[in-house]
Amino acid sequence: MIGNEPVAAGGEGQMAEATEREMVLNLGPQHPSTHGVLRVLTELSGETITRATPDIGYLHRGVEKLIESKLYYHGMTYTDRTDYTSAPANNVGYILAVEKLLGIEDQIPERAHYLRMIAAELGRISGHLVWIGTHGLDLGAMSMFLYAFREREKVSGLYEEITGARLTTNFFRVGGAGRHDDPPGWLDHVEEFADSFTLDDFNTILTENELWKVRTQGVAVISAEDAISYGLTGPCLRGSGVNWDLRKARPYCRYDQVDFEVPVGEDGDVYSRFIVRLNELYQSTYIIKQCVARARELQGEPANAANANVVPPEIERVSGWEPSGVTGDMEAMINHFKIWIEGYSPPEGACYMAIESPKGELAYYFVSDGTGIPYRCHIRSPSFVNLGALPYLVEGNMLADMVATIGSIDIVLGEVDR
Amino acid sequence: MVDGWDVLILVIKALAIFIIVPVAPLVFVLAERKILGRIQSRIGPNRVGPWGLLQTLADGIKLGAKEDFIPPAGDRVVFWLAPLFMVVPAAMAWAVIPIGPEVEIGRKIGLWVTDLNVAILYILALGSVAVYGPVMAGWSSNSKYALFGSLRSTAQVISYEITMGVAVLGVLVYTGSFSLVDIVEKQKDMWFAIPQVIGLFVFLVSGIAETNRAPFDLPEAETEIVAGYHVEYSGMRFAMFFLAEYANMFLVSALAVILFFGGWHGWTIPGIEGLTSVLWFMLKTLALMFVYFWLRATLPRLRYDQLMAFCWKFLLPLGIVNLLITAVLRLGWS
Amino acid sequence: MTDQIVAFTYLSIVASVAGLATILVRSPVHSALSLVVVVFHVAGMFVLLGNGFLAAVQVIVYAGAIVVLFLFTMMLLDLRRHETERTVHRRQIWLAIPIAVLLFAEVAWIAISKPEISENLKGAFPPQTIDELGGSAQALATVMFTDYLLPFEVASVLLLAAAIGAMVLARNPDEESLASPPDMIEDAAGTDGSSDQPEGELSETPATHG
Amino acid sequence: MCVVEIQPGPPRPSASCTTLVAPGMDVRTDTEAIVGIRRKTIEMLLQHHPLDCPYCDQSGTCELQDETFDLNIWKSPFETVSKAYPEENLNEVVMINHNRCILCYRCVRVCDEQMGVHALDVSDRGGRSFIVTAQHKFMDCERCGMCIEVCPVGAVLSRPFKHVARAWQTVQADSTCPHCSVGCKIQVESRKGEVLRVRVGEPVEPNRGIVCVKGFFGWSFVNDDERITSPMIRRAGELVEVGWREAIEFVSDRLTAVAEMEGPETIGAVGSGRCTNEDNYALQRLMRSVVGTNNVYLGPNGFAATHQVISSTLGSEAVFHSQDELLESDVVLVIGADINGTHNVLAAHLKAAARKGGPKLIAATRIGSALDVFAHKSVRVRPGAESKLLAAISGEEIADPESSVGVSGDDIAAIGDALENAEKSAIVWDTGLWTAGRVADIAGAACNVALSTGKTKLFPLPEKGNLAGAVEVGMDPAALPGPAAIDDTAARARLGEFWGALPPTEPGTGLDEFLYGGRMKALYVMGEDIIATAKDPAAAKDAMDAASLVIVQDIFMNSTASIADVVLPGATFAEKSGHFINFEGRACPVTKSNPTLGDSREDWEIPARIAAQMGADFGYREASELWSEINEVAKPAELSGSMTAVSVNGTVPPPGGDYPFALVTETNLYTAGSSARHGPVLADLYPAQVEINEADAENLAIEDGQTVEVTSAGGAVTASAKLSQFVPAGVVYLADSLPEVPARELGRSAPDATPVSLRKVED
Amino acid sequence: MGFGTGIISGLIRVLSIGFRKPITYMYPESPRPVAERFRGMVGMRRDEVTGQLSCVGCGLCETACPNDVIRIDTSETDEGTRWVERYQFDLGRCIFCYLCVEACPVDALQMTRAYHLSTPNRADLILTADDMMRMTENPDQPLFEHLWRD
Repeated sequence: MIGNEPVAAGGEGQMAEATEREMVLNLGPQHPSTHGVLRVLTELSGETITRATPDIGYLHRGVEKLIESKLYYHGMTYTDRTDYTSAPANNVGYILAVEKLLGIEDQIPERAHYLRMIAAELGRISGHLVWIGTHGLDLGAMSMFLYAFREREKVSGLYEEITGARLTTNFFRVGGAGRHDDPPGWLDHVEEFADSFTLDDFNTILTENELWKVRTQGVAVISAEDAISYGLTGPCLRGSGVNWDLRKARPYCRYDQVDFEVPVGEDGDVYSRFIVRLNELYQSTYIIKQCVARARELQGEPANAANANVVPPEIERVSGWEPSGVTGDMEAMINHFKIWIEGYSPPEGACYMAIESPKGELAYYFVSDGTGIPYRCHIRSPSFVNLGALPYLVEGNMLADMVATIGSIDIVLGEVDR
Repeated sequence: MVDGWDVLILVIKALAIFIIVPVAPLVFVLAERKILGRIQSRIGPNRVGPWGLLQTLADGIKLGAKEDFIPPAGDRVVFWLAPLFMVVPAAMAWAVIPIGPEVEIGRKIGLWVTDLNVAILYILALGSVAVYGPVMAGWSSNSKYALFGSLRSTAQVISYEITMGVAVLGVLVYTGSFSLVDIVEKQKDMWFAIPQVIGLFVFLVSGIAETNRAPFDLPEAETEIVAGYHVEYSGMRFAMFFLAEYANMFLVSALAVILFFGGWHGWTIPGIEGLTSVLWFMLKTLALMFVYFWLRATLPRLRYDQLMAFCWKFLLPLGIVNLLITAVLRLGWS
Repeated sequence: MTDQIVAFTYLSIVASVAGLATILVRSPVHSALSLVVVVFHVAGMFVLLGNGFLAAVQVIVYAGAIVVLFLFTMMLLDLRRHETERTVHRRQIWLAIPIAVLLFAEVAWIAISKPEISENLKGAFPPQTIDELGGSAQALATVMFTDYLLPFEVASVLLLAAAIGAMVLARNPDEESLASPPDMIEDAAGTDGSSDQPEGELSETPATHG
Repeated sequence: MCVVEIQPGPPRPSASCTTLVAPGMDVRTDTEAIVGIRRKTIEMLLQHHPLDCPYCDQSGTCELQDETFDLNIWKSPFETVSKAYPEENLNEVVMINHNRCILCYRCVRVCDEQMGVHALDVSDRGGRSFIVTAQHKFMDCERCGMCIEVCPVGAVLSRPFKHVARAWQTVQADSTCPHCSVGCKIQVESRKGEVLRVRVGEPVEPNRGIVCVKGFFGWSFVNDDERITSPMIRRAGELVEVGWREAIEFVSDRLTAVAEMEGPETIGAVGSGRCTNEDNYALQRLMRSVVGTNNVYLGPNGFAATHQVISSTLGSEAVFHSQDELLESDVVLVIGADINGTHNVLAAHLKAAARKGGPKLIAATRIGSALDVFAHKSVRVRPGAESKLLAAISGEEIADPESSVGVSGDDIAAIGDALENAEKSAIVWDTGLWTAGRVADIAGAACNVALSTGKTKLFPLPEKGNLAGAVEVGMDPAALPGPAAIDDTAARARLGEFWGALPPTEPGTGLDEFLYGGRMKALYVMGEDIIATAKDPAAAKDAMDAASLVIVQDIFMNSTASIADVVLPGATFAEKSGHFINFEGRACPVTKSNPTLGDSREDWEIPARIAAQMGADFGYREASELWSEINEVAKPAELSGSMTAVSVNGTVPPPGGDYPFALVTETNLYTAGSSARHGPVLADLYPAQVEINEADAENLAIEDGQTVEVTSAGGAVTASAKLSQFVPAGVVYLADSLPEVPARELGRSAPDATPVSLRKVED
Repeated sequence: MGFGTGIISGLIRVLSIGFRKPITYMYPESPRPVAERFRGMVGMRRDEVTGQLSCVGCGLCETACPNDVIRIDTSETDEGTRWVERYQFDLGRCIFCYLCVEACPVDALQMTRAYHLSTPNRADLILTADDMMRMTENPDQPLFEHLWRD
């Protein structure tokens, strides 16, 4: 069989062996529906996939190594770029991990927690909206993409209001919400969005569409046992009927204090993963509403930990000649300098902090040698692990199902390759 | 007898087709983009010319200016010929399409180039010739994606040709003539869409499938096989594929109007019956074109095996059943 | 008549050249494409003879189905690498050339020396008769479903038997055990290969709607 | 923050820095009270501290910042009281910002206790204390920069580094100062490939956390614009820049051709005490194993001969002793050059030790020295009579010591007695330029002293950073790496194993014979200016012109390089890795902190590449491979000395007649070879000048700064005059290595002690 | 419900969306308004007194930048104060993370809403403090105005 040797890009080789019935097709790395630069070495018999081998690394930027070569606060800018569809969720994961490493989880003010939850859930909404759009587009329902992005635009607007950025948010800082917390009116806008958020368009056009069901039901089925043994997390796991959500199972931030349900599918096929994600969108809006209410109650409380070794002082105290007239403060100046020059130095040790990102279990594993630069950083990215099940999922299915399957496991190559 | 006027009129008609076939797609492409834009809550082309009207023209100029790339490992001659096989049948079919009744401008002039008595067969024949475009393009590109596209396209077109033929047969049972003019004339009182509603469904589905449009756009499926058989084409050659696709859509729409929607028949304004007839014809055709765009905006694409199963297991039996019913009804009538 | 002579000259020359190309070009795909050209021009001759129906059928059947299937198969098999192989059948040439010359001579002799034969060959349906019957399609139908009904039906059954036989022969016993849909050609021929497809609703619809 | 709680002890916090450790002490450093006191202390310090972090050069390395941060102080309970003293530039290199000063007095103490200079002091008391200089003139400052180094905040600052870069942005590399043979460990800080400053870093042997002005400010030649940055080949009389491939091919082709046509013995190479062991080793290996000649030399220096005299007299073990042995001696005799100028860090250690009641320091220098203050006895020896003084000390009868040696007989006897009676004694002398022509005499006389006392250790201080190492790796026509004799079979076997080729059996000819003997056809000079230091520059230049190939590998375009056929750009200490061997025989690592400038290469790499081009690939990929090979190969032959007194020749006759002054020329605090004159700081600190005694100046009506002409029988130089109280009457002091005032012009091979005359030049 | 109702309701929904108002912003004629905190190009505050850049050259932004965007060369003035000789901002490397703005102890760096920053020439993207001050004062003006059409 010719499939044992890698074959160059799809355009090059004519069918290799006239007498053989198999052919190797390179799906990617430049392909409209591999969600980036995934390359899948696909062995086909007719249109049926006999074997699929994902080949990753085309977007490898060495994020882990970059984080290991810089201060902790530098590392956060790279988390924006792993799962770029839901940057705030990644930021939150990174920050929680560093805080755990520093041992200051308990010092984080309530309000920061709720703001983080709002941001993370907004990230989930924005990530899922990208997914629904591209998934629809992959299967030919092109308007979905625009509708999804129309909705996502509102989330981006909310990002922009609080962080200033629409994609690479780089928001929140270790120790709290950072120099800026929520601007006035932001909570109102978030609530407005959460109230008005609807998936009617998607339900009407996709969920109940027979063609969509035909394309997704019974495709790429994975049983609960297999899903667990492949290490699937997030909607991919829940689509197979496993009720496992880190927000419930290992609550972080204040997820144990909000009420929400974990949507679980039944069939483990593309369609049930689709349904799970759609329901998660609703749950996210529900969580957001509760968080907004709590954040309102906490309005006026500090959003940053009272820990001068981690949180830089207010800038007014540093720069003595602010128009506000506050005189500069030597201690603040020194703290400011020390934090920005040396960052924070967690005690020696290691920590693993996992959150439920839109894609699944996103974890940061840090080893600290006591300096301001992480000795080791590993990102357990859900996309990478979930992608591992792709060969299993698509085997025996048709070429077109590959596209549906890739869409349904919702990978982001920035996260896969890191 | 043939005189100079006849020749002149023929030449004018032929020229009209030569103009319509390339220009209509330009309009349709723009219309499609505008309609898709509105459906997707956006504006669509709005930069080139007023309201973006010159967008397709600009695209055409851009395509014309592009490098004409031929894959080095491909088959040059076949690669070169393939787009012609797409465009020429699409244009040739228009020779038998009547867009209006016979009008009186000094003399009786039929608003068609020729009224073949085997027009339907002629069109079906051209349809089967059009298969060669994707086949040749896909094979000569020497690319796996292109080959996949051409394989899909071939199988799809051949299969749906059959269902289309079966759907047309129902109409033929009513008319007893292959001539399109005859068929239209027979619908003066009632559109065949009413007795032939199943046939219409089969015909429309087959027509969409024949033209490789959503939700049957598997041969091109960007998200699966990138662009199918024309993945290696660029510049003017690609433009010809593009042109042919819209010309074929236009053709199928026109054919559907002729076969099922009474062609040019409609409420006419006395005095300018010819013009209103043509307008009716165009209106009906454009409505069908809109359906094309509408479907494209909405529906996900079928999988290959589902497409085939749909054709052979559903559409073909349905068409045959329709034919049987029609035949029985006709026999019963007569 | 002159325009007919011009058309005939063009059609016959091109058809002959394309026919030669069909057997002489090295690439099977080019060969098949040449065959398409032949088919088209022969169809053109039918039109010249006033039989548009036959012309259309010629194109639909030969160009639209048979040669396409040829091409389809060739593409799947990728015969391109045979292009470079030189296979000269030496012994056949010695036999083929004399036979070809003989046949050509025979036809020429008949055409030239026996005008009455060629006159008879014009057949039972001169253009006038066809017109009377209401067109070539009607004429053909009339003959086929009256005088020649039995041979026509026998030929149909024979073809059906041949088709079924081909399917049975071509079916790979291993394929049945494979969880994969069948080859496209088989699919196009209408066999059901999607039994082990995921339960799509479309595949079920004919039963309920048909 | 030395506040600790001591039990048993006073019922209040004690200062750990002033409390002696006693048995049974229970010292607590982290009780709440103690931390609270520290916090309050810092808070009070910060009360007066200006908001200068953004533009303070210390921020990032500021200890006040560190303490504030570590103690979690982040809000001041006091109202800020700003001070607004102007910044004060104390001299060319040191400035002080009193506002930032936290009055820790470290600068005062390091200057006084460590460096023995005491240029800084404190005035007033308590919170109004003030760091001051003597009469605001900062007299006696040796510009060592230690006050800058020890200042915990940004109060005492380096002016050359001021506002140049942020301390935390620099990249640090531990290296070794190349300027003298103390081998001080320094920390080179650079940023984006440019050396910005040098600091001391961790206190380790041999310098124990201090450096001198040469180490602290003497790096700027590294960044100099005049560096050679690409290989050059002479074409039609002009040096043309070429690529390395071309240069290497050219050199190897020509060397091969000369070796074939003229014989390998017409080829020679000169190594340098400024280059690392690795560099010298690679060069001599190229010559010995590839070219096939033993003609490898060091430039003019005093150490090789000293080394030879001592090892043949007292045995090879007597050459190197550790610094500790010197500082633990009871009596230390410093003779000849002022080691406070030549080897300042060693002198500082000596001064500090002497001050703490360590060795009795006897300074028998030719000019006044900073050692005098700490010396038990200090005498002025007449220039040229140093070996005679040593001879007298060892017991030789000398007539009229006062006039011939310059030291009274009583003093001589006292020194002799001190050495004789001491449990451990040492003689320290610099083997630099001043010994030229008299190296063996001085070394022999010192040996004689050691033989006569029986317990005196000799500390000959090599002048350049790695002369000791260059000798060890065999830059000697008569010695193999080790050093071992050329016919040492064991050494030859070791070399053969590593080299795959044996060095020639015939010892090479001497440098002078090679240079002037007329047989020289090709010469490879690495890191030396042979012409400038030659006995007869004109003859040397002629010889080089006559030779068919002169290769110069250097960092600056010196007089030898300017007549070379091929110039190859070498690297400075900051740009290469390797090892220096200091006066103790200690290997001091040199670390590459910067990329090599332009196309230049680490020096060892160039001979290795030439060898590879000539068909003998050495296989070195990095300097560490060379170093391990050197450690395997260069095992010194154990020599037991003859232990018999060496005959010592006479002295240089005293000046008189037309040339009434004696010329003293030695390396001083601010000079360190010609490269150190490149770059801004060091050269600016000591302009080219002639130092003369104030009384002599008055006699000759010379005022400070006037141009004078110094004339000897051999030549004349002009320079501006500087009146100095350190220079004794009858002596004219001219520092070594001033390119503008070359002392060698006054006496080619041995300028020191040459009789000269002094004349004011009317402008 | 029979087969096809989902398709038909989807078609109707799509059509109904087609009659809504498009959400497109006609950029650049009527660009989308940006939020107050919008992180556009990093700007530099001009000192009110001297009219020069208000950067004191402390280098914190250089350190805080994860991407080596900023390079500051400082020297000493005749008065002995720190003088920012060159403030170089490589926009081509900037990822708009705003760590530099947060790190600036004297509020010299500020967020601007400037986002018209494109140029076909990579070398143009290396900006000086003058450019940055210009962007602070007039963020709506395109950075490379001479390349800006319409």
